[in-house]
Amino acid sequence: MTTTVLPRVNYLNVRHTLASWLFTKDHKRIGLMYLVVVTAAFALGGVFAAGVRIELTTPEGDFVSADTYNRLFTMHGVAMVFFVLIPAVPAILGNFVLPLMIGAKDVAFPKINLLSWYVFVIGFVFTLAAMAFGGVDTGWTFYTPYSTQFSNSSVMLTGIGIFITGFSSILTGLNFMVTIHRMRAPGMTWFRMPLFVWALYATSIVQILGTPVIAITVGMLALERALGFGIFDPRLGGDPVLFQHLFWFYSHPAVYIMILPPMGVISEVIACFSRKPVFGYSFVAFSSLAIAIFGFLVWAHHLFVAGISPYSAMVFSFLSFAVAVPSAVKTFNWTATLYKGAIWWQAPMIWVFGFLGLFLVGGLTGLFLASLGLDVHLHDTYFVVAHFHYIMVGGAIMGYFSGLHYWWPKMTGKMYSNSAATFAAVLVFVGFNLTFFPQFILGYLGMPRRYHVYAEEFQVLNVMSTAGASLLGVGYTLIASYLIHSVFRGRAAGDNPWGATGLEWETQSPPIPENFDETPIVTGGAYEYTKRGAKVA
Amino acid sequence: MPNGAVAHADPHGPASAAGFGAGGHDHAHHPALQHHFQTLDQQHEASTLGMWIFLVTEVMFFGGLLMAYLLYRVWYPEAWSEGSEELDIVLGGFNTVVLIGSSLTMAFGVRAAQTGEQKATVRWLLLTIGLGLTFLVVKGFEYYHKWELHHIPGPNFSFEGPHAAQVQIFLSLYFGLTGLHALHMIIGCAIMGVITWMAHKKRFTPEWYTPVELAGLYWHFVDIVWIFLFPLLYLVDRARQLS
Amino acid sequence: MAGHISPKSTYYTIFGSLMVLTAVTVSVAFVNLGALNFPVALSIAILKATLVILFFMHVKYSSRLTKLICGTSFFFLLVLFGLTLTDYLSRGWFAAPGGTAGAGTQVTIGPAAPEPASVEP
Amino acid sequence: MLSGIPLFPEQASTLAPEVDNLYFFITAVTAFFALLVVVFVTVFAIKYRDRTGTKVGEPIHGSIPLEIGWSLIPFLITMVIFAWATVVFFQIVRAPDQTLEVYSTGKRWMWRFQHIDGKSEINELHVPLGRPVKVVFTSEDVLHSLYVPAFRVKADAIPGRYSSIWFTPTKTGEFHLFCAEYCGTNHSGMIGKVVVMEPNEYQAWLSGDTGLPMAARGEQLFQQLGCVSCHLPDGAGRGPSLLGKFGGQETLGDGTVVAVDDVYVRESILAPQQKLVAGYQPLMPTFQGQVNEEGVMSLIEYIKTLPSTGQPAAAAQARTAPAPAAQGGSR
Repeated sequence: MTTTVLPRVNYLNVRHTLASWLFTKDHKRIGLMYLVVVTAAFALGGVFAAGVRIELTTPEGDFVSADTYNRLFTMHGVAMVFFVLIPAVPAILGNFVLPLMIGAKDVAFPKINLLSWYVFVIGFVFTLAAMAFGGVDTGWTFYTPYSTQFSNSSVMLTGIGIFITGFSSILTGLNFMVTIHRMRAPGMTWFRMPLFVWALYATSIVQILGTPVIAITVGMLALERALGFGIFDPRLGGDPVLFQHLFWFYSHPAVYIMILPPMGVISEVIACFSRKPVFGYSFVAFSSLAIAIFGFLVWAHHLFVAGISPYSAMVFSFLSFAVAVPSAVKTFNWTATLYKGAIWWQAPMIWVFGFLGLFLVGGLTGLFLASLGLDVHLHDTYFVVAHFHYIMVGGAIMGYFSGLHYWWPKMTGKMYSNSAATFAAVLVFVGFNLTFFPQFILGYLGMPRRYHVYAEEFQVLNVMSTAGASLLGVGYTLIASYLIHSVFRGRAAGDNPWGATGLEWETQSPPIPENFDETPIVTGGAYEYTKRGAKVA
Repeated sequence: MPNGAVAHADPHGPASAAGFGAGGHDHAHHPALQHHFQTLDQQHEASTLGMWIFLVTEVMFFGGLLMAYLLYRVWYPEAWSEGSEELDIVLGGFNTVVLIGSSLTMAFGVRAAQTGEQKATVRWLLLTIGLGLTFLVVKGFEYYHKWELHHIPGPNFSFEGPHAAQVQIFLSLYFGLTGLHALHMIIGCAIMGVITWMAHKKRFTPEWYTPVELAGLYWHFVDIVWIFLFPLLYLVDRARQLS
Repeated sequence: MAGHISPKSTYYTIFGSLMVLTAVTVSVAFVNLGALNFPVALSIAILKATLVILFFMHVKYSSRLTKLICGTSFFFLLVLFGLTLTDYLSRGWFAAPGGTAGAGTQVTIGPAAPEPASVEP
Repeated sequence: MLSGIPLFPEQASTLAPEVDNLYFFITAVTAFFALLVVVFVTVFAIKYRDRTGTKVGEPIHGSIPLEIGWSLIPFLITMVIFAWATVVFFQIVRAPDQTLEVYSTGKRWMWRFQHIDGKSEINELHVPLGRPVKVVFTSEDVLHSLYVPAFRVKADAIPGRYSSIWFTPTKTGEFHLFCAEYCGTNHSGMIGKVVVMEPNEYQAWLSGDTGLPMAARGEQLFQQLGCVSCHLPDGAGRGPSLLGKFGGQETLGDGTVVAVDDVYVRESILAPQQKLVAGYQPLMPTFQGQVNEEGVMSLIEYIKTLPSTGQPAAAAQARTAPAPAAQGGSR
């Protein structure tokens, strides 16, 4: 093993000027630049969430006005979905480790990679401008005709922001897909690739095929709102439900953009901290592809009570159940990976345990919503809110933090406090359950979502939810503080603090600008823990 | 080393998984070879693959509008018929010929680049741009005519006919689809301008002409879009009016 | 670089075929084939697009991966159209008894009308 | 602390137990699998814990039988859920034959209910116990959704379309009625209550201060808008006779056959050129802007009452046509 002092030149200290960051083509630096913007968006979205939760502590609607409340939950959704969940794992972690994992010097198109970041930032600026001009109140789903004819908030600016950001996502997906096809090191065959790479590949498929459709749908919405074109306008004979079809054609698969990469992270971390190969490697790999492709066939389960044909609802319900199977396969394989492992309870693994528990609940409650007869009652209630937060926060964000903790020593060369990280993981897990589990009950009791004022009998559960949310807030702040602390005061991590396999651990921490001294040649599978693991650095 | 799966070796080694041809560094670096690629072939394959994937996104991009077109055509065939009667089949047909012609000149442009005929490359590319601009000018006349007739959807829209409301949907989709297509043409012409300039500066050789090839793929794609738009918008429901 | 170089004659042949097909599609548009007009026009367009893709875009001489990507885009376009149409085409099938349409059938309305005073009792 | 919190809402319709049984079944199945995984993860995590981080796990790569098993078994279980849930769904969407119909329109931010007998109410819906009720509704502006949790029914109100929910109340009392589809500022204020009454009390309530029955209002409109001048009962007018048309079928000019239901009638009033009956000229003007959603519903209700032969039951129907000018000025 190499030394523990920060070694010679690395991608961080090779140049120090601001311009060297703003014009960098280094995928590692771009990953960190995404980290900064996404963290800002996460904080912003968190503030909006706090506003929502404070309002809902009492049933009366006495903290903010109805209009403000509507803007708060809309902007929470917009910030979190488009500027946190979708870019978090692919654009931050994927950018940083993908070329390292496959032994490449960079992604296939470094300039386009930088362009994606700028496009992302420009989209974010537009969205921020929309927020500054009073925000938007349509819900993140922008359903017509409210968004086209009735809302008097900044729909256009937000729409432009989302339209632009979509291209960042497309370009990232394109870049990753070409990188995986064309940039693998000698010997890195498809079935030697780490499962995170498979997950990113599957994600790229969704980004490439789905994102253009939301872009054009938002475009049509803009034409209708700004110029008076009639495409979804019921006054002309247009169908508002068509907007929902087109919107969810992207936005349901988008859920897989959010969850597939964290699933890949989980495979990496679970293999590393169990010291054994992932159980059923090819099944886990192919289930990622299956989820990506079948994910395109299920969108109308968001429309079961929206006025679609009951027969069509039947088809979509069936397909939705079918897509549950590959997710179940993944979960069973992860569980089986633990069997006869040598399980090392380090912080990233604690996050994985949290992920497994929360994703399980999120995935299984999906079955309730895929069930036609039950969805009629549950649709647009807090049950849905709880379900997707279990997937997106319990799944995607927990997976993201697991990956961030796992690769943090590689990204910064520094190690954070393991006990603080473990404590934060437990805190977030508890806080999360306290926030969102009561919402399942609220939903079945019939509390509709997006309600500013609600019936009094729902108050106790809402107070529990708000209490949990404050724990979550403390947890996330704690993570930010010890991670930032580690950058300045943390001890050097060493090249491979976890004793992990994988090419990214073969190079120094932080890596040199061109990743490897010489192109590695791969001779074996991704998780061959045949020797004793490395000592803790 | 925690495991034995990875061995460092000379990059000129025999194993090759993804286009790392043996001896990639044997000759001097081609000026167009970027540092993170091993060989020009690898770089070329990456670029064309990237272009094809980009075209997939383009297909889906038009797909959303075409879905709206399809639904409302099924619902309102009479309005579609009335709407397509409003479009000028002569200008549309002329533009179709122009655009397919530009695809031909583009194909010759790529071919000239492949065979290293620098002058011919420039000539064919200029011709392609010329045809593209012709298309845009004709399109502009069509739009202007619609504007005069108040056939642009929106507050000033006016249309005489039993299905005026649905005709407005048709014309909305007409402007959406052809407008998006025209935007692609404008971007295409700009890209072609740059490529032509590069060709003029003798940047391309039979070993490396990737930008010409990529521009060609894009240009042909835009042509294909029009191949669908022309019958869908101008032709498809005309016959209904004849009966 | 191992790009395929087609003879010029191929390009002229393809261009000629495209022109002929354009002429055919325009003339067919003036013949009333009833329900067949749309499928015929679409088939000719697909044929033309296929020629462009195979020869002008060299897909005929390209790798399996390129062919796969090309096919994928049209497959997912069909998914978008096909699954959306499962809704729209089956909406009319479901009519609850008593003459009330179930969820589904489209009707047309105008702007929200002012309450006609005369209707009030 | 939790003792005061109910876990599921009251069951107040015949559908509610059906939905709840499904809910309990899925809860049981998913809880079983959740526990299974949690127990395995916990046991493995503790049993195979290695505090040193230096050991290596057993290199197990997988097992095909296990993979097939845990793909197939969940799939079969989800198919059971799918089948059951679909059966329940069709119960929810398919109303029985004989229902008490109530018309409703949603607009920002209130629900207006119109009973056939003429009574109308806002944000309150009175219905009798034990009788299937169908609410047919639409929206005048944006999307809304009519949701009664105690009945486990919900459907979106879409401008330009009719939706319906149906239920048979099994309990008297007051139940929440929500708008479940986000509709703007006062979305959470677009709420009300469903009041389920004993049938005799309901009758008493109905006969209290009441307006004109819907069919009679429809008849009034039929006169006022001049419909009657063309749609002569004997079919000799410029438009087809409407006697006995409702619930039947009509052949259109292009040969297609349509069912004469509320949607068709509504479309014929607002966009008459869309589906012309065979043999008639496209003379009828649109009544868009002259009659609101409730007026259309009243007209439909009136047309429903027209018997198939002879004179209409509604006493004052067989009047002579009023001045044709009434119809001419309607564009």
